[in-house]
This record gives sequence, structure tokens and C-alpha cells, in this order.
Amino acid sequence: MAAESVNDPILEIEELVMAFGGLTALMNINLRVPRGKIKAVIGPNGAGKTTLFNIITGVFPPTEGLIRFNGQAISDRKPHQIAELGISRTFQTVELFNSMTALENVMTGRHLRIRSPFFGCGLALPSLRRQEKSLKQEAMALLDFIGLAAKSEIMAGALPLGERKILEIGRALATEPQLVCLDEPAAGLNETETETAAHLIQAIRQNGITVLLVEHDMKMIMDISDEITVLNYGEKIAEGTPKEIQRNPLVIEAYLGQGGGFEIG
Amino acid sequence: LAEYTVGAIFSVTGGASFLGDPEKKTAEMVVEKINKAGGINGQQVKLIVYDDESDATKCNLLAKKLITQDKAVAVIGPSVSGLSLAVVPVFEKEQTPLISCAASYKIVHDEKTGKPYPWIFKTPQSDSLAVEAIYTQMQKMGISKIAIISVTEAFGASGREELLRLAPTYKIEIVADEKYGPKDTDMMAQLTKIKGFAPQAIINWSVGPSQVTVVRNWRDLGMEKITFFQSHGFGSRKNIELAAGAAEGVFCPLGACNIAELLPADHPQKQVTMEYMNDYKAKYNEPLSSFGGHAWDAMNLLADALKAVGPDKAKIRAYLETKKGFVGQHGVFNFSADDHNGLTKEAFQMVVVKGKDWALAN
Amino acid sequence: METFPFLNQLLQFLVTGLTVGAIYAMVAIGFNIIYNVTEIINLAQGEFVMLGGLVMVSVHTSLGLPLLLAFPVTVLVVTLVGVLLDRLAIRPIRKPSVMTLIIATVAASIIIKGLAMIIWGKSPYDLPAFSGRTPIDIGGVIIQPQYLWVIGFLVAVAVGLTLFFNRTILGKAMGACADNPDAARLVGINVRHMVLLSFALSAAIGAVAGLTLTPIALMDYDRGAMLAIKGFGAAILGGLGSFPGAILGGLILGLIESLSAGMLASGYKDAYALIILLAVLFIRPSGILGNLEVTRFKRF
Amino acid sequence: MLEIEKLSAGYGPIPAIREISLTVPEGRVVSIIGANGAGKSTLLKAVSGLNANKSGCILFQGRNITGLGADRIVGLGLSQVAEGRQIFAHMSVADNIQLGAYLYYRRRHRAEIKERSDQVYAMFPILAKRAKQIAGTLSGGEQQMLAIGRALMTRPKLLLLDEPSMGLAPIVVQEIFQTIETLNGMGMTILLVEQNARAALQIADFAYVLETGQVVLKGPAAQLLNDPKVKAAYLGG
Amino acid sequence: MLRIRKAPMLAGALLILVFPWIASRVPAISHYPDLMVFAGVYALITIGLSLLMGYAGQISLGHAAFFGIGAYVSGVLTTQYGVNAWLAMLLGALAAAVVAVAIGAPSLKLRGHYLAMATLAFGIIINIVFREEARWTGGPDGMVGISGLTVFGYALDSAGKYYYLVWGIVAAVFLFTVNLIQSPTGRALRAIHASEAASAAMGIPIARYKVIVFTFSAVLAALAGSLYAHYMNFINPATFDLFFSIKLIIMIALGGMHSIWGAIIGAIIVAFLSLEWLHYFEEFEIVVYGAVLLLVTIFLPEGLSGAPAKLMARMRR
Ligand SMILES: Nc1ncnc2c1ncn2[C@@H]1O[C@H](COP(=O)(O)OP(=O)(O)OP(=O)(O)O)[C@@H](O)[C@H]1O
Ligand SMILES: Nc1ncnc2c1ncn2[C@@H]1O[C@H](COP(=O)(O)OP(=O)(O)OP(=O)(O)O)[C@@H](O)[C@H]1O
Ligand SMILES: [Mg+2]
Ligand SMILES: [Mg+2]
Repeated sequence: MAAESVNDPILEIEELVMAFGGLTALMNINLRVPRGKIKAVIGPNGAGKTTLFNIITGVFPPTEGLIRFNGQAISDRKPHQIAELGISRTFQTVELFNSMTALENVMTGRHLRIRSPFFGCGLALPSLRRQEKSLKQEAMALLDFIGLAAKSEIMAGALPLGERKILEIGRALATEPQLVCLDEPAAGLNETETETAAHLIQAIRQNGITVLLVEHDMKMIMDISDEITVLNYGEKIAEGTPKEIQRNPLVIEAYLGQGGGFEIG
Repeated sequence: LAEYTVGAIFSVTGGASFLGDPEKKTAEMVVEKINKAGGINGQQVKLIVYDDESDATKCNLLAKKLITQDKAVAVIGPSVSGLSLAVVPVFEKEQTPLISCAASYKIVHDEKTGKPYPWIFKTPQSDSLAVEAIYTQMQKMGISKIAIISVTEAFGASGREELLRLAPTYKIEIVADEKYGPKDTDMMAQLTKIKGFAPQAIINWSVGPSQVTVVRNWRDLGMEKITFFQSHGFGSRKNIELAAGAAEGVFCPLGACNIAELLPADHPQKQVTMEYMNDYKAKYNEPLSSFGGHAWDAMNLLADALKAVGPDKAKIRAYLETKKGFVGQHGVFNFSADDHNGLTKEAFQMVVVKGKDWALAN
Repeated sequence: METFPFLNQLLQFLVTGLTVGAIYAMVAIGFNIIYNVTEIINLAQGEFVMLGGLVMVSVHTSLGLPLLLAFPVTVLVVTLVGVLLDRLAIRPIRKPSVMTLIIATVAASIIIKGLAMIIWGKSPYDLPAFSGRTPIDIGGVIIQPQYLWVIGFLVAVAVGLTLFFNRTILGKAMGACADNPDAARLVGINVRHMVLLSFALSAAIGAVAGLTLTPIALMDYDRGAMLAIKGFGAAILGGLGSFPGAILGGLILGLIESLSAGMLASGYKDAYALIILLAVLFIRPSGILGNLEVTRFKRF
Repeated sequence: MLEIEKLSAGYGPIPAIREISLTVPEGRVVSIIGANGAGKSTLLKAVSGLNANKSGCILFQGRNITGLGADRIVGLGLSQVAEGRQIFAHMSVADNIQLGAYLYYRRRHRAEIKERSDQVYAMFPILAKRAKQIAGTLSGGEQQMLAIGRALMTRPKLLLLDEPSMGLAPIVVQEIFQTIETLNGMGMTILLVEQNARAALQIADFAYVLETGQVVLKGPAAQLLNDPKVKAAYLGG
Repeated sequence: MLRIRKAPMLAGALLILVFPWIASRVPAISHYPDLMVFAGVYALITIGLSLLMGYAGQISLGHAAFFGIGAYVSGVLTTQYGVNAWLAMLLGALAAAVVAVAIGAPSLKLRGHYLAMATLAFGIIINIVFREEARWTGGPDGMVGISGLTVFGYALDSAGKYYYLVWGIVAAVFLFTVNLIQSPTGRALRAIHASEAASAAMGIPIARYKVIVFTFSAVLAALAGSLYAHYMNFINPATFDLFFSIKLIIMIALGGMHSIWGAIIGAIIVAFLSLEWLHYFEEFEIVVYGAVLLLVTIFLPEGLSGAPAKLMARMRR
């Protein structure tokens, strides 16, 4: 594992199958996520994108198949163990800690990088108090990075959707991931807000974090992703650069429509 | 206006309210009568009754409150054995007489010294006496192989303990030892099991609705040939009525006050029991429950003591310890330094249900 | 002494277990109705059963109404109590969370119990059995005829309710209220009416359970809690919200109690039943017939 | 068909929308656009009766519905597809659709109900495939389709749509907008809230722009589409 | 909401400190310190329980069992094996911890009503053991003669002395818990309550945290049990039955689920209501008790500890 190089994919998925009772949500999926890139997964509703995220992050174990992260098999890990290894995520329907402030949400994101011994916490040991102070500073810095510093003391549940989505990304970054999985970060955002989100995602990549992105906003996908995989009814139907995908007739038929995903109405 | 303050703690509500309720009513009735007749030594008696709700914590608190705050010279109650035990340390420490209205032998028996706790007395016949009365009757009837069934409450548990302890003395073999919960709706399973052992008799030890259900189940299962004995907890005619005919032929040991009318005219308790029965019916318009009789005994004992020695705790204690020949509802009491209950198994009459009423068993 | 073969004994245990279980099942069904509409566990369910018995005692024994008339009157009265419970204890709560609502039902059960104590006193009451007390003897196995009534009502109620909730639009609409009250209003369902209806319905069923149980085991003001707990256990064991589950859960609990009382230490019979309940939950966290997928979406 | 006058509504003491007036003429498509948190959903919820914390006046077909609850308003023919996919998560897809017809579910309407649900299934074929599945396990997009389908089952005369395209595949988004046009063509009046401002303005006759709880701009949709302020704020630079 | 301000804390501490002195001057309430001992015992349990329920969002209807385990370990060890009372207390807490881990690990995977039933069942089973194992526990009658506590030969044998012991422990536990809530651990607990899916994705080991908090609350309950047993010198199974578990929930609901203050206030209020004040209503007592509970639930869904804030908000308007 010491030999892991920049060219090795950060995440490899081999022959992944996921069945829910009679329904096969994913069928023999093979996928490689290159290190330091933005990889997009697109596909019609119900294609299995969120399911794929859920399996990667350990929400449920796959029916069959193998997932390797940095060369290490992770398909039998629990969600919190996977987070510890360096994979973080957001949710399709925002899952913030609504009764906590924006700042606390981000601080909670850092939980696995800090010490929290039960008795130490109860006794309020000085070392833990110092840790708490620096934790607050780090979290503020991160809020600043995502542009929500001004909202740090507002309850997450009271923020408008666009900011909730951004905050969720911020919380995911707080875990110091090597790979973040973003499930439809632009859904419910208007075009201007979508652009802000796109910039943020690019900035994340620039910080050396790999991004796995699910999104239905084609403008965003085509603008920022390096590589796209297309799923349809649980099967991979195409893979390639944005340009190749846009021209792929299978993808146009199943997903993009004649407008190429841009023209509507 | 000087007065004698007497405390009482009963389980007026909660699981043991069938004990506490008549006890409270009786104690109040007795005091009212005393005060109407001019009190004791010209002093009115002030009775403070608290309800422990069958809760040990509350009982403990109330005991302390009666002694320290209300300045009661003596206390009667609590209604159940468990709670009486719970407050024994309190009365011992505060050196205040307690006359318990609960059955367990342990209340007046300190295991460490083998003698009664100095400050604790009790009026109900110990369950050991009830057991002896039943076993004596069984010997008369030639029964030696029995099954016991009891409720998983303090009453049932201490009865069961005595049944098991005294069986060898009376050469009785217990072939089955079953239990059921106080709120159970059905005891067919336990009785079916007992039926399999074919004993000559069954003894049930419980109070409340479950003792009626168990009799009904016994009859339903066609087990009439196995004689059924109830504990003294069955001492209310209401139970016979509730059993809807199923109780016919059931034996049970009862104190005199249950069967006042049945007692021969020359019985020493005939007068007091008849009087109590009539007073109670007149005042509360409900049939007498024998449990109230324990409070009658306790209250009247205390009244005698107050009359004799006045409101002095130590003197009351000493008086009670030497009291002899007190004619009460549940027997003629003869206390001594070694016996703070003062009764023998003769305090029980064995009766049998005949045509919806008690009849003295021979 | 006559001999009593083991097989006969075993059959008697089974019959006893099933009949006791039938009562638990009736209570469990009451839980499920309110749960299906509100996701609340109505801890006053046991009090409905108690009231069923005691009200029947008053109208039948004291007022002297004939059985056939006393039955509907009792059910009506208890249903009214259910309606009052909703109007006075559930609906006024401003910020209802499942927890506060459950506490409200606890409070209500305390109040109902207290009032019952004042009205009927503390002693137990009996009712005449619907069709006499002569036990039925089937090859040495004995059933009280009253139990046939319990089982009969149970089957009728369970079948009726299953059809009602799964097949009729009103039943589905009631279920929709628990699922998502806002969405329910958006399709025109009056959520308050549905909640009221659920309380009324489960009170009625509690009443039926109570008035059929009383001739078997008597009734007093203090019975509600224990019945509620057994019924809750049955509902959970079978899977909350499922009527077949309630029956299954009730019967299993009854059977374990009776078999362990008959064959093991009877003092521990309730413990055996609960240990089995725990074991089932550890293996199937949503009960025997409960749907794990569905539980996941529940709020509390 | 719908007239709103000086409507204020919110969640606490401070209203999220303030004194909004707005008209939706019969047979038209009216769009509302605005940034996140501008109060669009709050407005729709106030109209459909989900939010009772409001003041002002709402007239639907000339009738004052301000004080009515959501369940009454639906019966009048005003139906909402709410934000956040308000579906019955633990019921089957088919039951969800069926409950859409709750208010007129009678034997004599059986044919109509069948026809409507067939239409819905034809519009969203995937729902037909998933008819027996528990709605909570549907994918996000499928849930959105179900919510729209269920609202259509309520026989709406006026349909309020809150971000119907959210989370849907581009091809479905196209379909949805086509569907809106079709429904409108069939005579249904539509009030549409969309983040996809361009598309919303393209199919609408008239539009309002909401900012921090107030209407800041209104006019024919085509005109707003070319408004430089709108372009800068909502159509991406 | 979280910051525990210094002023009310000091005021509370002072009040607790001088209360016995005040009570001793007023004959009508001279027995209140005695009541406060029990209130303190209850508070010890409710603090842990409110951490479990209000913060971690897990219900338990079985805490009476842990209360009982502490009491019975203390009782059995001191009466039958002559173990030192303090050591017995420690062993009681240890026993509760072991049981809590064993039962908590599988149970806490359950949710909502299912968890409620599982803990309820556990509580009943333990209570049956107390009742049936009469050799050790004295059966339903209970056990007598449990020794009192002594400190360096000085017997804590009156309400006044025991009061300071119990409330001293309550204060320490209160401080510990408040620190905990404001630490990363507390944040993790609230996160779990808000969204398990998101907490797991943030690397919080949910199962471990749930079991830790469950165990902590069980240990507190056991400690309370030991204190109870050594004070009463008597215990019986009925004290630790499921109705006491429900009473604990009522205390927390009355006081306010989401605050540690609430836990203490709830414990005091219920102790005084059920042990003292309500008996004036005689047979209407339980009706009044139910009505009080219902009224609080209706008008103060956040519990009594939420009342001041509500009052302030109303006055500001
Ligand atoms: N727990 C489950 N049980 C049964 N079926 C499920 C479950 N979870 C997902 N599915 C089904 O699996 C399929 C894939 O769902 P998934 O959520 O992965 O889709 P998706 O690609 O994310 O779609 P969208 O773009 O609409 O979010 C869907 O048809 C869904 O109904
Ligand atoms: N349930 C709620 N409780 C308190 N405040 C709320 C609630 N829902 C929304 N708000 C607040 O009300 C304001 C208006 O919100 P609304 O949801 O109506 O905006 P919107 O225009 O629909 O935004 P979006 O595009 O994100 O859907 C926002 O500031 C929001 O934070
Ligand atoms: Mg998805
Ligand atoms: Mg909105």
C-alpha cells in the first residue's frame, strides 16, 4: 500500500451487484475513479446512482462484488469506518443536523479527527478545551472557504436550501476526505447558485480531493467533470469524457433527450 | 385542648387497597366511637391516617413524618408485610411503638436475636398459624399429598414459605409448587400441571380477584375430587359470590370476625365481633371485610394502653408487652416478651363453603 | 385417583395458551389502530379494556339492561371516552412529538384509572358468561365457553380491520395520516377526523375485549396497565401496525406463558415470554410480520 | 381564477413573505421565480392551506379560502405538489395514486378514476413498473413523479407546482414541462415555482420575481426573460 | 440553549446548600430534607436518562432495573457477605455496567417503540429475578437490615447528613454531564439524535456511543440504587418495577427532555408530588397527578425547564 502512486485509481469497483428483493438496482458494475479528478455518474431516475453511493459508503453491503479504496477492500466496512478511511459524502435529500448551528455541523464533521474520551470530556480536561478552541477555528476557516462564515451561528434547519446544500458539502470536507461523493449538489438551486456550487467543487479538486459527483444538471456536469459514467437501469451503458458522452446516442436516448440536456420546454 | 395523637399508615390505594381501605374505615370508626364516648381519660383521640399507596419509599417517609412532625405516640399499620418490614428500622430507631396490621411472622421476629423487635407488635394471625390450621385440618381429613399454588406477591410468597417450612412437621408431602401473577387472567396451565401429579388437595395462597379465578379454573377443569383450600385471604363473602358457584366445598381458615353469626353464643369473641359487624355495616353500608378487624384489634389495643398508661411511648410498649386476655376480632391476645403477636392457631376457625355461605368445618 | 396422560396435559396447555393469547391479541389490535393513524402508542389502551368490563357491569348488572342491549351501550360509552381522550388530551397539544403524545396517553390512563376507582371502588366485579359457565370438554381438554366468544370476536375484528385498512379508501386514508399528515391534507383527508376515528375505533375494540374478558377473570379498576403491557408486547412481537401480527404476537405470548407455566417454573412464566420476545426482536428488529423497510421511515 | 391580496405568511412571529399580491388568470401558466429562501414555497403553502399562520386575502374562483384548511381547499379544485416530495413513504405507489382520488372515491366514479390513473401511469411509465413498491424506497426522481401524479388524481382546476423538475433527469424534465403545457392546453390553470428559471419563463404567460418575501418584479414572461436584472440574477451570467 | 450559565448554577447550588437549614426553621416543612434525599436519588437517575433520551434520542423503559441492580447488589453484599458498603456500591455500579453493555449492545439497534418494548421487557425480567430468587433477595417481601453508610467511622444516619452526601454526588454528576454535553462527545450524541445516517457518514461510531451513554446512565441508576438501599435499610422488588421506570419518564417529561436542569427539576417535582403534596387530594390523588401531567404536556411541551424561556418570550412580545 505504500506503493500507491498518483496514477492508481483512488477507488475501484469490480462486478458490483445490488439486489433489493426481486429488484436488481445495480448489475455487474465496474468503475474506476481516478485520483484527483472529478468523476461524474449520471443516469435516469432510478438508475442506481444513489444506491452506488450507499454501497461505497457502507450504508448497506453489496449483494456481490468488490470495492477497493486505495487498493484496500472496503465492502465489509461500516459507514463510520469508511469515513475514517477517507471517504465522505452528501445526501440527495439534505441530511444536516438541523437542531445544531452551521458551525456545530462542521465541527461535528471533524469528529473523527479529534479525541473525545468519555471521561475526559466529562471532566473538561484542559487539553480537550484547547482542542475545542482550535477545532472552532478550523471549522470557521472551512465555513469561510465555502462562503458561509456569516451564517455560522444560524441553525442549519433554518437556512435556505441552497445554503444547506453548500453547508453539507462543507461538513463532508471537514472529515478530511480523500474522496467526496456528492449526490445532486445542484438540485433545487437556480442557475446562478449552481455556478457557485460548481466553483466550489472545482476548488475542492484543486485542494487535491477527488470528487465523485451525481447530478442531473448537465451544464454543471459537462463544465466541470473530467470523466463521466452513465448508468441506466442498474447497468453501465457508457463511459468517457463529457464530449464523448454528449454525443453518445445511447445516452441521448436514455437520458439526455434531443436537447442534449440543455434545451428544455 | 389536650389530645392523644395516634398515627396510622394503610395501603388505602394501590395493589393492597383491599386491605388498607377497610382498615382505614375501621380505625376511623373506632376512634369516632371512643371520642363520642368522651375520649380516653377525658382526652380526645386524634387519628392521623396516611396512605402509603403500597409503596415502600412513601411508607418510610410517612412513618418518619408521623413520629417527628405529627408527634404521634404510637402508630398502627402498615397493611402489608413488606411495608411493615420496611419501617421496622424506623420505629426501632425512634423508639416508638408500632402495631402492624400485616401477617408475616418476620415482622415480630428479629432473626439476629431470635426474639421480637422491642417496639413492634402485630395483630393479624401470622401466616404460619393459618398454615398450621390448614395442616391440622388436613391431618383430620387424612390428606398427606398436596399441591400448593401461590401468587407472586408478598402475601403469596410468605404464605408459600410457611407452607414449605411446616409441611414436614405435619408429615405432608408437597408434590407441586406453582405460582401465578396477581393480574393473571387464567391459571389453567398451572392447575393442569397439578392435576397431572394427582394430589389429594390444593392450597391456594393469594388475595384479590386471582383467588376467585383460580377456584373457577379448578372447577372448570373438573378437579372437584382434589379438595381445595384457600388461605385466610379468602375471608370475604364477596369472594364466594364472585366465584359464581365454583367455591362450593372450598375450605379456608378464618378469624372469628368473618363468621360472627356462625359462632356459638358462648364463644368469647361472639359479642365483640357481632358489635363490630353491625357498626361497620351501619356506618359504611358495605359488607365487613375481615382485614378491617386487624385495624380494630390494633386500635383498641392501643386505646387500652393509652387509658392505662397515658401518652408515654415507653410505657405503652411495656403495657402492650404484658397485655393478656385482650378479646379482639381475630382472637384472644396474650402478649409476652417473646411473643408480640399473642395468638395461637386456635385464633383460626376452619370453615367450608356451603350453599353460598361459610359453615364451620368439623 | 384417575390418571391424566401427558398428551392431554399438553393439549390443555395449548388450548389455555391460545385462549389467554387471544385476549392479548385483542389489546394489541387496539394499539395497532391508533398506531396506524398517529404512530402513537396509546398507553391508555388497557384502560379502555378495563372500562369495557366495568361499564358493562353497571349497565348490565346494576341497570339491568339485557345482554344484547348492554353490549352496544357499553361499547358506545367507551367509544365516547376514546373520543374524549382525543379531544381533551391529544388534540390540544400544540407541538406534538411522538414522545409528548405518549406522555399524554400515560397521563390520560392515570386519570381514567383514578376516576374508575372513584366510580366503581376498588373491588373486583363479575359478569355472567354470555353462554353459561359449563365448561366444554373435548376429549379431556377443557375450554370455557366464554373463551370461544373471545376468539370469535378476535377473528371477526381482525378480519374486519385488515380488510378495512388494506382495502377501503377510508382505511388507507387513515393510514396515510400517520405516514405523512401534510400529504394527507393535500389530497383532502381531514387528519383530525381520522385521528378521532382511530381513537373511537380502538376504544370500541378495547371495550369489546373488556366485556368479554370480565366473565372469565373479573374486572377491577387496576387491571388496565398489565393488560396494556401484555398487549403492547404482543403488538411489538407481531410487528407494530400489522393485524395478523397482533394475533400472532398475542397467541405466541399466550402459548409461551402457558407452556412455561405448565412445564417449567411458573414463577418465571412472564420472564420466559419476554425473553422470547427479546430474542425475536434481536433477530427481527421489526417484529415477526413487521416491515423493516417501513419502520425505517417512521419518525419515532 | 386565483387572486391574492396582501398576503403575509411565515413560521414564527416574523413573516417569511410580506403583503404579496398576485393574480393567476384562468387557463394560464404563471411562474414565480426567486432565489433560495425568497419565500416561494411559503407562498404556495399559504395558498394551499398547509400553512395557517397567515394574514391577507386569498380568493379562489371568487371564493375566499383564506381561512380554510388544506383538506377543504383541495376539494375546491386547488391542488399542490409540495416541495420535498410529500408522498406516503410507507405505502405502495398504487395506494399513493389511489389516495389522490380520496375525495371522490365512489363506485360511480370508478371509470373516471381508472382513466385518470391510466393517464398518470402513461405519463410516468416507471411508476407503473413500481406500482407495488413501497414509495419510500423509490429513487428521488421517481418520488417526484409520484407526487405530481398523485396531485393530478385530485381533479385539480388550479395546480400549484413547487419545483417539479428538481432532481429529475433532463429527459424527464423535458417531459414534465411538456406535460405542463399539455395540461394547460387541456384547460388546467397552473402556478409554477421553479429554480430552472429559463424553462419556467419559457412556458409561462406571466411571471413574478420574489426576493426576501416580496414581489420585486412582475410582467409577461417573455419580457422578464430578456430583463437584464433577471438574466444576471437567475439565468446564470 | 446549551450554554449553562454560571448564575443559575450558583444560585441552585446555594439553595441546595442552605435548604436543610431553612427547612429546620419551618415546622411545616421540617421533614422536607428527608424528601429531598429521595428527590436527589431520583435526580441521579434522571440526569443519566435525560442524556440518553434527550440528547442521544434513545428511550429506555427499563431503568428501574438498573436502579434495582445497584440496590440489590448493595443489599445482598452487605447483609450476607459483610462487604463494606462503599465497596458494595462500587460493585453494584460495575454489575450494572456489565448488564448494560450486554443488554444495550443488541437492544440499541432497535428503534422507537421497539426499543421501548425491549427495555421494558428487560426491566420486567430483572424485576422477576428480584422477586423469584428469594434466597438472595428475600423475595417479594424484600430484604431488611441493610447497613447504613459511614464516613471514617462517622455514621450518615439522619436525613440531614444523608442529604449532603446525595446532593453532593448529584452536583458532581451534574457538572460532569454538563461538561460532557458541551464537549465533542455531546455534539456527537446530538448529531446521532438529529440524523443517524449523516452521523455515520461523518465517522461517528453510532452503536458505540449509544452503548456508552446507555451504560453511563445505567451506572448512575445503580449508584442511586445503592444510595437508596443504604438509606432505607430496606428494599423490595416493587420499588424497582416497571411503574417506576414510567415514573422516571414522567419526571423527565415534566422537567423537560432536553435539559439536564429539567432532569433535576422533574425529579424534585415528581418526588414531592407523589410522596407528599398530592395526598391532600385523598382519593382524587391519582386523578390530580394525571391532570398535572396532562396540563404540563399540553401547555409546556418542553417541560417545566422550558417555562422561563417561554415566559420571557411572552413578555417581550
Ligand atoms: N431499499 C430499497 N428497496 C427496494 N428498492 C430500492 C431501495 N432503494 C432503492 N431502490 C430502487 O433501486 C433503484 C435505484 O435507486 P437509486 O436511488 O439508486 O436511483 P438514483 O439513480 O439515485 O435515482 P435519482 O436520480 O432519481 O435519485 C430505484 O428503482 C429504487 O426504487
Ligand atoms: N419550517 C420552517 N421553519 C422556519 N423557517 C422556515 C421554514 N421553512 C422555511 N423557512 C424560512 O422561510 C423563508 C422562506 O422559505 P421558503 O422555503 O418559502 O423559500 P423558497 O423561496 O421556497 O426557497 P427554495 O428555493 O430554497 O425552496 C426562508 O428564510 C426559510 O429559511
Ligand atoms: Mg439518487
Ligand atoms: Mg421552496
